[in-house]
Amino acid sequence: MQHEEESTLFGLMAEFETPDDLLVAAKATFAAGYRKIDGYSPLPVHGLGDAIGFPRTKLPWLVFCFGILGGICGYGLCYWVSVIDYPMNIAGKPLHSGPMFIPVTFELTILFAALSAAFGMFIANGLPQPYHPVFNVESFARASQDRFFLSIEADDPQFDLDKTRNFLNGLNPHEVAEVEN
Amino acid sequence: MAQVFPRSANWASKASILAALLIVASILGVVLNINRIDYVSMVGVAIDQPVHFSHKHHVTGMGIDCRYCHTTVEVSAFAGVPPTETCMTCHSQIWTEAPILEPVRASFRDNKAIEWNRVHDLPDFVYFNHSIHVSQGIGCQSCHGQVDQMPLMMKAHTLNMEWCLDCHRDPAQFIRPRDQVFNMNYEYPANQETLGKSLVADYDVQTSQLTNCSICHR
Amino acid sequence: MSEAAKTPYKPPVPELGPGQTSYTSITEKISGIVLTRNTPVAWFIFFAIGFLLLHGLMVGVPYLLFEGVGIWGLNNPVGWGWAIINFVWWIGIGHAGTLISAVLLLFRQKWRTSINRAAEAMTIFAVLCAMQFPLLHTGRPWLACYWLLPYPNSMDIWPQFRSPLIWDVFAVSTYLTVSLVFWFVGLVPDFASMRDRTKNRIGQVIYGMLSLGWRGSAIHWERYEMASLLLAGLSTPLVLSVHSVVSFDFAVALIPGWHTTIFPPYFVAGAIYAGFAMVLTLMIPMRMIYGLEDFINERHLNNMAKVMLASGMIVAYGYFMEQLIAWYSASTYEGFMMQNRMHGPYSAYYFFLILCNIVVPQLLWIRYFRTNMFWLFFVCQFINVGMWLERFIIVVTSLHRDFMPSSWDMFHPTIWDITIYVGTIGLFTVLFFLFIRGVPMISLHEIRTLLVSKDHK
Amino acid sequence: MNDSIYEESTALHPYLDTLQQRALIVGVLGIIATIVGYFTAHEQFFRSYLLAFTFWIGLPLGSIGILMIHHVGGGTWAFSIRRLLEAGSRTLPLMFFLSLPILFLGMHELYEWTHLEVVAHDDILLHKAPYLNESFFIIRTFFYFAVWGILAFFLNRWSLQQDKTTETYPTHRLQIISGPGIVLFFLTVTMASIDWLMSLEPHWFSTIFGVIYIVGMGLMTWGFMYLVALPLSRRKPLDWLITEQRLRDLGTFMLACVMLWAYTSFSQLLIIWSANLPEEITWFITRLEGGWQYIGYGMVLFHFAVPFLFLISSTMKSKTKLLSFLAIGLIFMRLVDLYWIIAPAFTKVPAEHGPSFHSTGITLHWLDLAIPIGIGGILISLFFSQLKKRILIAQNDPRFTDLFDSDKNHG
Amino acid sequence: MLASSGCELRQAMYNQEKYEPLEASAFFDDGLSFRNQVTGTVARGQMMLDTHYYQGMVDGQLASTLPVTVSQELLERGQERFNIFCSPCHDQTGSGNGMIVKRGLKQPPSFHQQRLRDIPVGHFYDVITNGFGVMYSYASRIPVEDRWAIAAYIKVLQLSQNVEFDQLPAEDQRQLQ
Amino acid sequence: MAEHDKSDSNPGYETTDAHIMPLAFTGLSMAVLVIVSFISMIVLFKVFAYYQPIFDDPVPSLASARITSDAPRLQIDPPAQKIALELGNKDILSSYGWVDEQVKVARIPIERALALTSQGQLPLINQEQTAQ
Repeated sequence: MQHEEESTLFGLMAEFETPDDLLVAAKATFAAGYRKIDGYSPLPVHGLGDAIGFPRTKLPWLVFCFGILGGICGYGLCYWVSVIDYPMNIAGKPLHSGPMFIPVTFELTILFAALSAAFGMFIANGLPQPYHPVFNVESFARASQDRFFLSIEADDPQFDLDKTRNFLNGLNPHEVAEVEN
Repeated sequence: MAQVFPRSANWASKASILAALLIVASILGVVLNINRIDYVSMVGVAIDQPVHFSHKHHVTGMGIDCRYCHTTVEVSAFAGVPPTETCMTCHSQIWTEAPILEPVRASFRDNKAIEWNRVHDLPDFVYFNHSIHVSQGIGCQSCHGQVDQMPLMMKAHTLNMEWCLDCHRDPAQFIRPRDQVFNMNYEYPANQETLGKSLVADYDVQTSQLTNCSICHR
Repeated sequence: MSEAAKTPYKPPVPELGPGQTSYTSITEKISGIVLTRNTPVAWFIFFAIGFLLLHGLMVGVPYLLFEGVGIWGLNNPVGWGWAIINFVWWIGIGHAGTLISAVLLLFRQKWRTSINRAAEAMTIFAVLCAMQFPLLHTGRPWLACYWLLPYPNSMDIWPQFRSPLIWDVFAVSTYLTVSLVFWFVGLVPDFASMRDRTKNRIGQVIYGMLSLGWRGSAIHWERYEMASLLLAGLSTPLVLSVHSVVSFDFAVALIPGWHTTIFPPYFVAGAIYAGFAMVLTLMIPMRMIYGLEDFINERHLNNMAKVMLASGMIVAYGYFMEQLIAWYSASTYEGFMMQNRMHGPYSAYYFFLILCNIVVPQLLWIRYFRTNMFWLFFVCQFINVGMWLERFIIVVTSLHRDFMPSSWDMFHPTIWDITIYVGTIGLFTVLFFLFIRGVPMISLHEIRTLLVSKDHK
Repeated sequence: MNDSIYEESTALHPYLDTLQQRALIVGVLGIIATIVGYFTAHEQFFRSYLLAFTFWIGLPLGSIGILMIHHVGGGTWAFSIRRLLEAGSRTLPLMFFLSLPILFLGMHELYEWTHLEVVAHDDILLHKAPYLNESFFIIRTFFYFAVWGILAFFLNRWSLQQDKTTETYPTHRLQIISGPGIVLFFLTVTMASIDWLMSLEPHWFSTIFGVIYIVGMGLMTWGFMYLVALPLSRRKPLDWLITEQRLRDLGTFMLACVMLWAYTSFSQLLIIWSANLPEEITWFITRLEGGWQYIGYGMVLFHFAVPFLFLISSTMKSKTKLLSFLAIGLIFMRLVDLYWIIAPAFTKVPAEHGPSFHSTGITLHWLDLAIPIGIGGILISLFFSQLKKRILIAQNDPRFTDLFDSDKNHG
Repeated sequence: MLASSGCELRQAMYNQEKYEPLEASAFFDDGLSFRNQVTGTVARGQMMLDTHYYQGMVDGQLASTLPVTVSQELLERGQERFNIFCSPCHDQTGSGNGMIVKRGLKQPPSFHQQRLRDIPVGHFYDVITNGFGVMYSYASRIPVEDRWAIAAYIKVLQLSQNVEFDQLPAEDQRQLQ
Repeated sequence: MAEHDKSDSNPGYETTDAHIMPLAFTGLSMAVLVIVSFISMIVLFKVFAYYQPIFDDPVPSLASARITSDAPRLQIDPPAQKIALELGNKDILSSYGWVDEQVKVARIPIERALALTSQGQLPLINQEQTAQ
């Protein structure tokens, strides 16, 4: 069953030449009630996320939490090692020598936060995903070079092959292509 | 543009990342524990010896005290491996024909020491003193295990530094009355926690110094 | 002032040269360096030189491991010789990359886009070179992991968290990790471009794997930009901390000449100083070899020279404060150290250092020297040497005359000091040229954004 | 455009007058209290006065420094508050007059090294005597003010010149003077911080001290500029220039200063604390006992942690009310910071022989608040009166035109 | 970095170029790192001129007195050492039925025979020092002080198994009745 | 190979399949066989055991005489022997008793003897002559 469905159509894809065209088209598409849409561009297009109705990413919160976690781990590590597990009098410093634990705490805060930023982004984006239906479109190779694409996916409730194609053609694209699944 | 990758690449890529993580984790696990496994630490492994001397037979069977052979254990750093003469004290009379004892007799005849292989071989940068442990109430058994039950000698503990420190940080866990040091069947009382503390105080064990580097590394 | 009155105001040159007008041309130009254009002869020459120098490391390191650190010129008062000098030098060089990619991103300086990829690569390679020295200095690096890393080892001992050397381990390894991650994150969309441009099946697979299946989705870009911004925000304090921690290696000790509170900011400034000099040392030839005049133009040179000038003045401020407080403190030891530094056996080095780091770079006040490639390159070489000398002066002059005159000694580097140092230069060169050969050396997707703002103009 | 901005600037005068008058009233009240304090608590007076002086000089000096950085580095943020900064820099003469009481009345009360009988028995002070003596101190202070005055004079003069001509040479001159000017500025402010603050405890020294002082001044100036820029952003002619983004930028600069302050202060603490040398650590011992440590902890919390957490979030940074509270808090914490540097120097346990470093305990005198309020009121009043003297947007700066274009696009 | 894994594995410092007690030596012909004293040398503390103490002899006769002061500690020490070194053959009562004897060693005489009760205490010292019959010398295993302690203890052991009722204090007499 | 070629529609794998019923029948019959042989072996052994004495030679008289003691000659449990010895000794060493009540010679616990002799209440040897 599912196999059958997948093999038919992923959606329709319109090709544009400039980011502004894409932005305008995306806004129009969203306004027309389509929700399962996505834009593809070789560079980040400001406002495109808003235009296709993507809410603000929660990534900063993740990073903040991981940063705090890293800080706790860093200070906790220093404290546990130096005070609890391996207490040793070094240069007459108190076992709990706060200022000297700060550098490691700081570095681990950064490390945790930075790793969570990068990997959080990849995971949230579902990468790695080497295979994706959009790659089936012949001209899509230029999505990473100099062209801008807008796709409306077939499982959008409003999707209707002919109507949607007409709609996309109305947005003055360079080309509209069917995306095989 | 054609697809570069087949559809299966999607799960394969994720699975391979996961697998790589797992492999790294397991390698780390091995590295962390390599010194703790018996293969490396030789715990429970009987090293081949020129004579298959049985502590079990001599101690449990014959009732010979540790100090009968390891005569210097109470007074020096080194417990002492008995000279052939000690063996021959009895074995000049009994089991005189036993082939298993031929190396002993040969050693006695030729005045050549038997070359025992060390079982408890600490690194050379570790200074271990038997006498202080014995006189402060650390039983033989605490480090060497149930030697009286060992037909062939083997390590009972890793002798890794973490094992040493386990006691040095809190000797009250293992300390026993002095007259029980050579008792191979000593059982720690239920109130070892309190008893240990009082013994540590009685024997004037300076716990604060026991983890100084120079206590063992001199 | 009269000259100023005559000089008319010159508006800044745009970040992107006139030759680049479309996304297509940018993509072609930059990816072509890797994919289509013939590898220039200069590449082979530089690579060969680097590969030759790399043998210094190939020979030096095994011999060092076999014989021990005694083959170096270390002696009793000077227990830290070239190893720490080279370490600090390399780490310092690394700092420019992060500064360009992170700090300038936060300050929305668009000129950074054409140099940040190469500068970050330089950071990573420099940190790799740097890391070798403390590791090799342990004599037995294979043992070093339990001295350096806190893991539950069978000795039940832990690194000493009150030691700045452990802070160094954390700082440098965090720095390397975060730099690598940041670099890779920046590369992912470009790998996608490469995947889509290459005709070679193997290239498609390799770039395809590296690009993680990037398809430039708008949602992805949203998260991607946020992640880049966050990484930049995190890298900025990180880069400050790394050289500060390196400076703590010295400052936390009680040696006169090391123990001074200005060290952290002064080291950071020195690192940026040296790093920009190295970036320019690399980018000026790159620009010529690959014809990148559109991407690296007068504006970039000018701005980088300005950054160098600013950081150089902070370094000079550090020197000045050291001198001033050495006198002001009325400490005999500080005073002697300064006297010895200036008038002792190493005074020639000291004054050459002043020449390299302070006197010559004063040329950069003049716009001509900031934008003339030859002179800029010339000044950069002085700074590269001068920053190495600075670490030499800090390490050697502070140590070689100990508190006890009976333990005074001079430091003489051996052939192995030189071999291994030169070897790391070789390693750096080889890695850098491999990078140029296999990876787009200018960030494609970020350069494209320049075109957007240009369109709007 | 020039004309309309002139009109709009003039139209703003009544508003600025109100602010100026209010500040003046507060200032006069504070000055009266100050004069009362001079006669009732003579010894304490100069301590509090030094606190107020070193605190408020941050405004003109910070303005000069930021102006020069702007001229060297450019940046869109700077044009929006350039006239504010220039007005700030023109308050410098007042601070010069306010420095005279320290030089000619209070030096002996404040600085141990002016006591010749102490110096004669102290090898370290004898060593420093060529530098730390009364006449050289006075000469140096005059010199600093001369340098700052010259910088401020030309920064203002050429900026005004640029208003009147479309040729670009005044801007170019500003750029030319600013580079060396920053160098001179850093050196003189560093020396001034050594003179005014570090030599309160003449045995102590720290090479980073000047940097900490400069960063603190920057923080205070950014905070002050935010507070002034915020109401102006709702009024013509600056309403379109001081956008939300610009205000956020000011927040970012506050964040940068907060972080730099934490970084430099922590570096100083860590290096001195870990080395534990008797000639250095004593300064911290005085300040980390007898109740002073709580001020120290408070600064970790309110001079760094809390503002840091608020400022890293761009959402929080957009909340102007929150940020203006934060700016007030940070300016206050700057005062506390200086208080923590100055006041403990006078609370040492008297010792028979040799220097002592233990603190007798925390003290707070009403003058410690009254004098800063008095001086601050006068200074702010002067600031507004200076602000009125020029139109509020600098004209004809060629860089401004470039950025203004891009600004329209982003806006 | 790879090389650093397993970094705690044995290294050169574990076996340094120094001798531990009883370690074999490749340097000396006899293969011992332990050096025997050169014949004829007398080290400090080896000037054993006190024949009573060191040889158990007084005027060429076995000493009938102890060269050490009898005390509770000495006797307890003697008891402990006796149980360690002597009891395997002599058993703890001194009857000569120790475990080793049960395994085939020639039975030593019981201490509780009149001949040995009457023998001077120096005899026991002498036997421990020099051996007797099939008994080996224990001189290398038992220090002089301990030998006297054992000798004294044997005397007490003999006495405890053969004491005249009249000599006992009243308390013990009560116990017997 | 030849067989493969014969089939025109070669699916690439073996098409024939095993028959279940004969296999099951074989298994079942083997199981029955095993059970039957076990049972018959039990019976057989019982029979042998019953008749064996009849075929054996008569037992020599020494054979029964040789088993004189329950204690094995090999030391099966040396520790027990050791403990027994120790306990016996301890008993002797810690109790009062008469060696010969007639001549009033007794034994006393060793601890007591140690105490008495060290306190001089029992004459050990002539201590006045002790040297040192």
